[in-house]
Amino acid sequence: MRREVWAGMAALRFVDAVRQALADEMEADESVILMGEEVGPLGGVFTVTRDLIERFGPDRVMDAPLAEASFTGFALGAATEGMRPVVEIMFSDFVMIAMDQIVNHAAKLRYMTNEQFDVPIVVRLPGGGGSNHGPQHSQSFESWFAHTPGLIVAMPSNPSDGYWMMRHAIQLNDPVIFLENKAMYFGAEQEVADEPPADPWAAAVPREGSDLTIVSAGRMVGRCLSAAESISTRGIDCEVIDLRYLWPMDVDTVFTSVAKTSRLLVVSEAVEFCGWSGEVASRVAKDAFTSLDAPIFRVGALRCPIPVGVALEDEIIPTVERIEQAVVDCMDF
Amino acid sequence: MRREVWAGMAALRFVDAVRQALADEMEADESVILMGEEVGPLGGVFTVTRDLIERFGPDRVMDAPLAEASFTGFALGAATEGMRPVVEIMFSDFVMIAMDQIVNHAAKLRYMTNEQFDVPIVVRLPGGGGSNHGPQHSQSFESWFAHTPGLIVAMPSNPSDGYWMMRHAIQLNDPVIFLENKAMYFGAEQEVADEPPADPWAAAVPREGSDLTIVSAGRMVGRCLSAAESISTRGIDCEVIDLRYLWPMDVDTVFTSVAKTSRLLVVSEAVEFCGWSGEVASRVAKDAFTSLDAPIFRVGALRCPIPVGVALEDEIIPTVERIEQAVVDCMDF
Amino acid sequence: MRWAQDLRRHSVGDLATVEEQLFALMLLIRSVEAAIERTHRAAKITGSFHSSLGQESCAAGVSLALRDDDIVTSNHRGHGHAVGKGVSAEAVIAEMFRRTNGSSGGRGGSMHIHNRSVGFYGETAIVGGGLGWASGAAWTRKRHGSDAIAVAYAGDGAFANGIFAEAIRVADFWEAPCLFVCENNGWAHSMPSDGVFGPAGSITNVVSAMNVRSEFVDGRDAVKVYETGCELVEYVRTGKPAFIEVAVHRVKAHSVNDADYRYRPKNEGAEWLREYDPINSLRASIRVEQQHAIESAVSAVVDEALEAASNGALPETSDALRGIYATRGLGWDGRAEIR
Amino acid sequence: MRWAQDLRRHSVGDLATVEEQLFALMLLIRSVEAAIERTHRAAKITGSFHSSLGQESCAAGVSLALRDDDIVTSNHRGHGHAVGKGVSAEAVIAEMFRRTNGSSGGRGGSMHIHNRSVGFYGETAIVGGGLGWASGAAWTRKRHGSDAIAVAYAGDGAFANGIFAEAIRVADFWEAPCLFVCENNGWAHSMPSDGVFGPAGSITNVVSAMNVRSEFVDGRDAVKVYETGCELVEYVRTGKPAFIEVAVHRVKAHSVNDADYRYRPKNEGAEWLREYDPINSLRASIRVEQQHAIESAVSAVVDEALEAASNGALPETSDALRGIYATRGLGWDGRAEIR
Ligand SMILES: Cc1ncc(C[n+]2csc(CCOP(=O)(O)OP(=O)(O)O)c2C)c(N)n1
Ligand SMILES: Cc1ncc(C[n+]2csc(CCOP(=O)(O)OP(=O)(O)O)c2C)c(N)n1
Ligand SMILES: [Mg+2]
Ligand SMILES: [Mg+2]
Repeated sequence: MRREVWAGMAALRFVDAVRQALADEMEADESVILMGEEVGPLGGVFTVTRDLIERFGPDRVMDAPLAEASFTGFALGAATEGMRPVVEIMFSDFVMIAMDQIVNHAAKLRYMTNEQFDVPIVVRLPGGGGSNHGPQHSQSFESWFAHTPGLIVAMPSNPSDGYWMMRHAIQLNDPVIFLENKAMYFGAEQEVADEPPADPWAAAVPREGSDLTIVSAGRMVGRCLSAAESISTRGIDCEVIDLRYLWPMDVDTVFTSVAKTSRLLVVSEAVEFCGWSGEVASRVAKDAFTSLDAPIFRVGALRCPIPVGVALEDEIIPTVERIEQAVVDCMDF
Repeated sequence: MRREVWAGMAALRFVDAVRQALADEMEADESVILMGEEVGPLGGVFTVTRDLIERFGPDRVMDAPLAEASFTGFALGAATEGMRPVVEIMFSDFVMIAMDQIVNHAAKLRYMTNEQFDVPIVVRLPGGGGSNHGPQHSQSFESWFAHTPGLIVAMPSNPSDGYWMMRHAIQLNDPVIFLENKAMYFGAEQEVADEPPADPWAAAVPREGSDLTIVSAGRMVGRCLSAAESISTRGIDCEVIDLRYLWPMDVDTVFTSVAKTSRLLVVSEAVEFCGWSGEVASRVAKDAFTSLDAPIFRVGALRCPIPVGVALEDEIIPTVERIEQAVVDCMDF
Repeated sequence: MRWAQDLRRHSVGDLATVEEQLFALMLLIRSVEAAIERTHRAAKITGSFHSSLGQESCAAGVSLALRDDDIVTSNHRGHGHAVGKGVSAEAVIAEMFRRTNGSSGGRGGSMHIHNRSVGFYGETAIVGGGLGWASGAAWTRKRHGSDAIAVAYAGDGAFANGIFAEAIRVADFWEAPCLFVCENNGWAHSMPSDGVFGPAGSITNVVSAMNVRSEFVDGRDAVKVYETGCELVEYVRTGKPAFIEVAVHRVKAHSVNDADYRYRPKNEGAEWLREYDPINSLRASIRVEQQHAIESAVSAVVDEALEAASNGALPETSDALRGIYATRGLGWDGRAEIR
Repeated sequence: MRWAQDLRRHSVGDLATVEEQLFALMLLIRSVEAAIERTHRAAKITGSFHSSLGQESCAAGVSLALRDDDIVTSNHRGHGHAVGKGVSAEAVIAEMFRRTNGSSGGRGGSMHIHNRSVGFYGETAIVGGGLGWASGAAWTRKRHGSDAIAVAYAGDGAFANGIFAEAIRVADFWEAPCLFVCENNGWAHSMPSDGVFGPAGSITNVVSAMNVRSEFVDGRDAVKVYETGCELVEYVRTGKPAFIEVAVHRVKAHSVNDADYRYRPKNEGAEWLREYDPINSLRASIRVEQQHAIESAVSAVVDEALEAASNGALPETSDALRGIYATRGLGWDGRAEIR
């Protein structure tokens, strides 16, 4: 990765950090283009691309017709020919319509063609709950993509990662699924690191602790930190790991932590059943088994569609309280 | 489930068992119809629907235009109105094109509409490797569907289950993803049980053993049984569990077994990373933790597209040898 | 129709002419949209919604051509389609308020209005998602001997997605009695329709070329929409699909929070309405007293609905997991509940 | 063109006329298909393949209208498209044999022929899957100042899927210089094309109605395909998409193992060929000695190719996991290889 230094404002909201990363990569590399519905004059329904068309023109900020499969396929074609398209799927739920292009084509093209074609494409998927958009606008599909050979799966949890992981994603020569949590866009401003992390793939440890390891990613990292904070008053000292990427997955950082704490809780916004939290748990149950002093706990969304309304949603998507309860249960073992 | 008794031939191949189930349900219930590409005069590319159009006519065995999204949506519409469509997606890989109708619509319709509509639809997905069809015709997507609220996920491993599970699936009032392994279709004939299992959802235990529990589903069950057989000569006595359904998942049978054996290996044809084997492993690592004497092992497909050619495929999809090795490694712990 | 009964309760006599009926229904739809917008402003609703204000002639003209036993599927901009098909204003507004008296018990919200009992199978929040539903359902009715039909509403944006032409093709192939209504309001959110398809009517040309009976109507003339609707509905009842494109105007922003000034002139919608309001255009053909009677009845109906919607109970949070599966014993965690 | 050079090596002089060129290329394509079928019978190949035998005029006519630097994407029935664009017969056949001298190193097989160096971006095994690829790639070339174009081949079956019209719409919207070639061979596997679309030419009517330049050609006349191809290619070079439907005949079963007698009369293909063989139709315009020279050169080229393909090495199984990612350090298990 080009190791440019970030010289912007000290603190940004998540939405602004992602936008800034797009702008900086577009500035640095002409082949970076944006495509998607409403990314142009409107600037995206979540304002992620706001004002970019004024700056880079409609040839690089390309409003697409309502045709997710085709504009994703078009982007793939452009990518094989040297462009670096960043495709916005307005809500991650709509990616269902572009799955064939992503899974059967973009993810496999390099392998299938015996390395004749690279597909440097970033597919941005604003997803998850918390914004009152209802069952067809609130899903978390990250486990699917992590399961799919050929894809890289980025899932930032904060503005600084939103910035640096997006820059990294755009520079990669492989297809990247970039999960943005809608409910994070307009959260608190946060400082963006001056430089990208030395190891771009490494998990982060936003909170160190000795009693129990909580592994999470995306929006749930914040809830895990809150739960850890609150539970610390009860004398339980949690370490919180932010995976940042679901694939490649930095299980080593998890192992190191569990070696210290002997206890593991994995928290996902995605449905727990057959979700990525099972991968983390299983890896530990295999390769850090002897470190464990307690069963491995998971907290993920219940296997239920997401109704509209945060009150109902809170019954389904992990809350700080449910996370705390799991910590207590695990410690009680 | 109507508990009709099976009065057909004693032994059938998998392909014939599935066909027979379709025919018997069509006979029993006029609302059962088949839809899909080439299901009519050709009788399906794998001959699953062969001769059914002659017997039930083109009004019930409906050749569809090459439009997976639309004919799946059409089937959903028919289902809400009282039909019981069985939709064939010729190769499971093509379901990518129908994902929106399945995941955003069929799976959620009952919940979203506050129980005003049921969607009694069966989506048949011939999938998996072993038939030399290459990267876009060999995938195993079962983990995705198991992860998706609103779906039931059936994955028979043998002709008898192919028969009874299909009959059950058609009778259910919910959307069922029915995974048929292409490489199983023309395998050995096997006796079809006279009656459906007393508990239709229960996992099966095709081999009892005391040393180690192997959990699998679909085509890999056969490989697990072979591995268990072969390893028994080395004095290792494996119990093999066939989950039959990935959702609902009969973890109780797994717990009971692990309580006895203290060791667990989970084998999937699906990619191991973030696949359903992680769910089984995690559930045991949580609720049967104290039973465990060794780390939990998993063997699944490597995270790589499936090349054409069984020789290459064998490097990726679990073989009997890799399963045996995992058993040995787990026992050696 | 449910809505006509509602109005009658407020001393509107029989709506004798088509014009009166259209006027009344359009006014009701507009008043519902206005009420929703008002209450949204007053922060009774969070989340988004898509107003059909100004587009009422399409929902009204088509709805009046339908029978009670016909089926409708709709899209994200479906309040008018719902009301037209007989979903009560209360059920629509209450769903927006996420109350249990909403048409989906308050768990769906603006884009998930469903009311099976009046044939409003409902909205979907996925553009183009409801087209197969309508045709499959209609095809089943026909198979069972009924001459009921389905109407599937979708926008011009939906036609950019291949699913629209594909669904028409499949309906034609299987002879599903489904009328596809393309409500061309000039925009798919910020994407101008003519930039993708050419001038209004271009979509009709494409469907025509598919050998499916197709008509284009200027939605400023509600009576024309109704008449063409009737013709096509009659044709569809013979057991074939048909298509109608209705040119309407999106007066409001795409959704309530949409910064539409970024991609179209400010007040463009309001100005269009001043000049072309299809509701106003109907006034000339309706007696003034009847206009007033309708207006006051509509306003009473909507006031009542707002009141009832506001008083609806919120769903119990314990209810969040109900109804995922029809199969006995299958809840969110399946197995656990089976045993 | 690669294939013309190959023939020249076997003492065919310059192919002076369009007819000679078409004849030679069509014969080469047919001979490759026949060789594949023969070797399949002799069990050198397992798995399926889709023969374009009888349909050669489409691949040949379009290919001759193209330049070396143009791009082609294709579908499952792509051997002819590949050979026409300059993929060697050896690379095509060897891929079928899954040898490392195959165009995808033997890991793809029949439906995964790719050869970037000659602009044959390649096949896809998903119907309709390669249309966006072609247009996105062509659009990029144009953007970079080239007047190279792309051709995207797909069948009539593909047009039943919404993706085809959708991809054309998107290409038109972004002015991608892409020629969409719909090879209407009368069938999508067992589904007769006319039952879905009407008679050949019906698909062209639809695309025409989309205001995209479209032509329909009867593929029995290879020269006509070529001439129309040239016209459209010239037009596309100005920076816009166009469409051509070529009516061809699927002589063989859908795929090698297809029980096509179940849905069409036995020998229907062979009979058509006897009557209409587009290769035979060309003979009249070519000197007999030149016919023979071409025939023997073609047969020599294919024999050589078969030989070379048969002698290719099988991929090492240790190679199975190579090349999933371009990113350094990312193999199938990612992290493990990074460190
Ligand atoms: C598949 C899909 N893509 C995108 C969206 C986001 N979206 C909702 S409405 C809309 C515009 C739809 O335009 P049109 O169909 O013309 O309906 P209108 O809003 O104009 O009534 C878009 C892009 C969606 N809901 N579903
Ligand atoms: C999305 C998808 N659906 C179904 C198939 C299976 N299939 C392969 S070829 C084919 C028929 C295609 O017909 P057409 O496009 O006319 O091409 P042709 O085979 O006639 O050359 C089908 C159904 C597929 N490969 N991809
Ligand atoms: Mg619109
Ligand atoms: Mg065809």
